[in-house]
Amino acid sequence: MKAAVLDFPGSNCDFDMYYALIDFGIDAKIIDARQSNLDDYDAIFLPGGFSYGDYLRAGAIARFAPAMEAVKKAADQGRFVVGICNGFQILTEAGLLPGALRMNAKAGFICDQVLLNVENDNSLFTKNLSRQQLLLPIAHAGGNYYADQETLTKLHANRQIIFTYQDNPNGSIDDIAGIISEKGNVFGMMPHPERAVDPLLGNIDGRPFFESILQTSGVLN
Amino acid sequence: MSIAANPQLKSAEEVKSERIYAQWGLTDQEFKIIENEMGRLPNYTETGLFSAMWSEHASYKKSKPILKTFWSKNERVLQGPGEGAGILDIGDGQAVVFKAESHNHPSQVEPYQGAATGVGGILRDIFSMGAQPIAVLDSLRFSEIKNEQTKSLIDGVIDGIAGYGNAIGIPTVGGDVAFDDAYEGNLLCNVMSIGLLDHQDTIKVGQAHGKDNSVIYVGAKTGRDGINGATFASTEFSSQEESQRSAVQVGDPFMEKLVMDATIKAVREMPEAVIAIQDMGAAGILSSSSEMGEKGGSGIWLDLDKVPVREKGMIPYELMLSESQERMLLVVAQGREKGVIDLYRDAGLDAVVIGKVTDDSRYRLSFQGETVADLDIKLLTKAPSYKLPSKLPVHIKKASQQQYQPKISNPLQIIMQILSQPTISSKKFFYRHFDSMVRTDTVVKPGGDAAVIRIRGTKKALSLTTDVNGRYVYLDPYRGGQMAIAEAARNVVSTGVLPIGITDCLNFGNPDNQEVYYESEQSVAGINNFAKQLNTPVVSGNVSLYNETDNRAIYPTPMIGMVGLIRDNRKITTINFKKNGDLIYLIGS
Amino acid sequence: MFLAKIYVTYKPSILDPQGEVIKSALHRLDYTDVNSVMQGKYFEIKLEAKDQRTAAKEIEEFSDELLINVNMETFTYKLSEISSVEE
Amino acid sequence: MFLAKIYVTYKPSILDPQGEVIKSALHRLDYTDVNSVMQGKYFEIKLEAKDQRTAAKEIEEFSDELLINVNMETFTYKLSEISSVEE
Ligand SMILES: Nc1ncnc2c1ncn2[C@@H]1O[C@H](COP(=O)(O)OP(=O)(O)O)[C@@H](O)[C@H]1O
Repeated sequence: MKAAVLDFPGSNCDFDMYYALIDFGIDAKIIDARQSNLDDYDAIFLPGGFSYGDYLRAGAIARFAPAMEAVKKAADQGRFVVGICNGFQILTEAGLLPGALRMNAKAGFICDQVLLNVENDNSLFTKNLSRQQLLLPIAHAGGNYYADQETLTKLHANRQIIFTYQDNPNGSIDDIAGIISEKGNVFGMMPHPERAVDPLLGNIDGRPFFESILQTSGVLN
Repeated sequence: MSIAANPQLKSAEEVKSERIYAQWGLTDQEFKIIENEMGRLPNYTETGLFSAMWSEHASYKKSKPILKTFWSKNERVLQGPGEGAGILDIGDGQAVVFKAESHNHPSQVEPYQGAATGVGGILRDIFSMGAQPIAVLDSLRFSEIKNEQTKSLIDGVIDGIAGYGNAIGIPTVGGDVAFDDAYEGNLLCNVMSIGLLDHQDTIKVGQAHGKDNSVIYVGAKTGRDGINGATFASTEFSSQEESQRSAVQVGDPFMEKLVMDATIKAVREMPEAVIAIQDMGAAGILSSSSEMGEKGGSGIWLDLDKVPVREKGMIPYELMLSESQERMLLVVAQGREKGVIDLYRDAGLDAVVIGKVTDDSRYRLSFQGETVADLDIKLLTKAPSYKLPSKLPVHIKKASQQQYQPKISNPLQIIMQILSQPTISSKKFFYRHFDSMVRTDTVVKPGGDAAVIRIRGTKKALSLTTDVNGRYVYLDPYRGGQMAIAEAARNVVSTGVLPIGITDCLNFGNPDNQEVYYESEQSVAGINNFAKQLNTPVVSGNVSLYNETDNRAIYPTPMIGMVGLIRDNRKITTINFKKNGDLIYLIGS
Repeated sequence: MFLAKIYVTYKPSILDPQGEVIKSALHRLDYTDVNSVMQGKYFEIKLEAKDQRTAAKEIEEFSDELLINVNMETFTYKLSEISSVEE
Repeated sequence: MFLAKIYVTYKPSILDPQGEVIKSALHRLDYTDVNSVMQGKYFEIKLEAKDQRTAAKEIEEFSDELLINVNMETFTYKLSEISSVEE
């Protein structure tokens, strides 16, 4: 599997994601988001950070970066598109995922580890999870997910909600922590699985997430 | 020589007769030295340059005699005090770079931006040596939490550190915080940063060499922010004076991330082209350029018309002293400018040649086609230093004659009271706002005794902590200094790691007060004594004097930042009890 | 030269968490008369355009495209001609 | 009931990093006519007060105290009486 990790000006989890992917034997490259061709990649990762300083709104400016056209193309073609934290914010701003992310209900940046429920264990990203809950790091100031009632009804009906918080840290509507697109190949979440893959750092709950992606992409089987 | 006469500015004669220099912090005697050494009167701009460079903040004129006593050499030391940051050898061609900075007064006046720009400044100190910053720690002191005002100061400082560090993507992994009314009206905000150099041969120091090499300005544009910041940091506070607010600077972590990544890339890709780098901190272009010139034994010529500006009509005095953030000064080999400039431009940054290195030991500025300053660079950068008188504080004399026996009637109640003290209780409320995990190298996160950061690709890890107890130092400066080191070392050792070096931030009151000077002298002597015994040289640091409000000094607070090294990261230990039935030992006396 | 003052607010149906936080802070400071607080964004943008209509069109376009998130925000604006010297 | 519309902006000499980044983004989107962008805050606050003067006084007070950072920002406001039903 060939994966691109996009580097927007201000991204700061690009290397973390890159190292995590490498760790799973994925052929990953960090790609400058000013580049506009991503045809070579089976999966595209939008990492965490503060693209363009998160000025205006998180993800608002990044969605116009040249690479985003290529990301749309990849999404249309059914390739994997994964946005973590700031990457999730960019995907919603770009309209590749429904809804929007507001500032946390209790103001301020939170860095912690939180328990997530796996709401749908049959998505491309969770098919092989074999776990009902995960403990994953969060680190964000704007993770308060919002969608209007109509969108929410659809999200529930299509089983697009993948992860919810057990103890909602940011005010997200319906405790939503991660969702997929209608077609199921675009995924976004606020928590950071790439920060939880190395036993030395004390948490490996992110591993099943990457393993699941690898398996559904046919590499492990 | 023609020194341009700007009709709006005071003439050299007026600067002298109206004692303009005194408003800027120079004493009559210092002005006389300048006049004598120069053989003429300094003009308005030149006087401004001296006032900034001879301020305590830039020159350490009052603390130098004390700083000189620091023990800072052993087999690991690659760079001791005097540069942007200190450097220690950690084997395999790698080195660790670290330093601490205070941003006390700016944070008292404008907590968010003061703390944020403190983080920005210390990070620039690290990456200007060519190193990749890998962690930040913060050491904070506030008054007891009594009212909304203290709370909003605390919130502001915490949010400022978080706002900058989180955005730039360097984890804030530890620090310490305590509350005591001694810091009422004069909080302490010290930040420490640690960087990694993968190849010792790419170490960059701020020394301008080579006639006709170019001086290149990179980063944000210059505005009128923080003019007089250096002199501001060197005077006491009065709770009355609102005018001090002109020193507020706004940080832009997004811009700094671009500057940081581009600078590290320039050093790695063009090590021979980039001869020297220095960040523009207090007294901006002035101190960075003159210090680089002086340390390299060179002169500097700058063309101020080339400086990228944000505001119109800035005069040389303002251009030179502005403390606009996120700016760096590079010396680049003649003929190699384009490669370096292109690299920064590609990152979307300003990079402009603004001057040259000369071989005549002069510091010359040109503005609108005229020479506006022409000074001996050594005179400018070497303020006279003062050995001040000291005397045993009265409170110590008194205390030594008293006996105090705590009366304990209800131990349980007392334990509960102690645990509920903000200084003692968990600091999670603060550090949960900091991204302590970004870069995915944090092995031991905040909440333990010290933080531990692994060095990716090796089995090595670094342990980091900041400590000092101002009350101990107040009661016994010498032993208090020793105890600061001992506490830091205990914290590092608790993670299973061997301490290897120290940085410091010496926060004291007004040094002209003999008791305060005694505290500084004695506590540093104590630090020194213990640093030697532990073989942990003091390789960098920072001095913050005049920490007083309405003539009341803070507790003497020499903050110690300590770094430890472990070769096998499997041997790192953590604070929590591991399992039922394990034995508990008490070690020590 | 034109000056646009653009006001961005959440759509009425959307809870504004920052507004709520500020309201409670005002209450704690004893401004208990305060009934509701809504926090939005305010932009002052100067732009060249051949006439007011063109300027208005441009502003509406880029506000929708960049300045607001149409899922949750709306905007209003005021436009006036200014002399270039004011710049 | 009164409605106050409060506009908070940076003082002129203070760096506005957001404004600069938004301006470049607009330029990249081909709105090259845009000359300058300043981002500030906008509040709509409803409050009870016995008369307009009292309301004005209160608004000025709490704006200085809480809404703005007096070191870097200034504010202007508009005040109007509204019927409580509009609430
Ligand atoms: N200002 C701070 N920033 C980051 N972490 C902090 C801060 N203050 C405390 N901590 C974390 O909490 C731990 C315990 O804090 P404290 O009780 O002050 O330390 P100590 O046990 O050294 O007295 C520290 O080692 C650090 O990990």
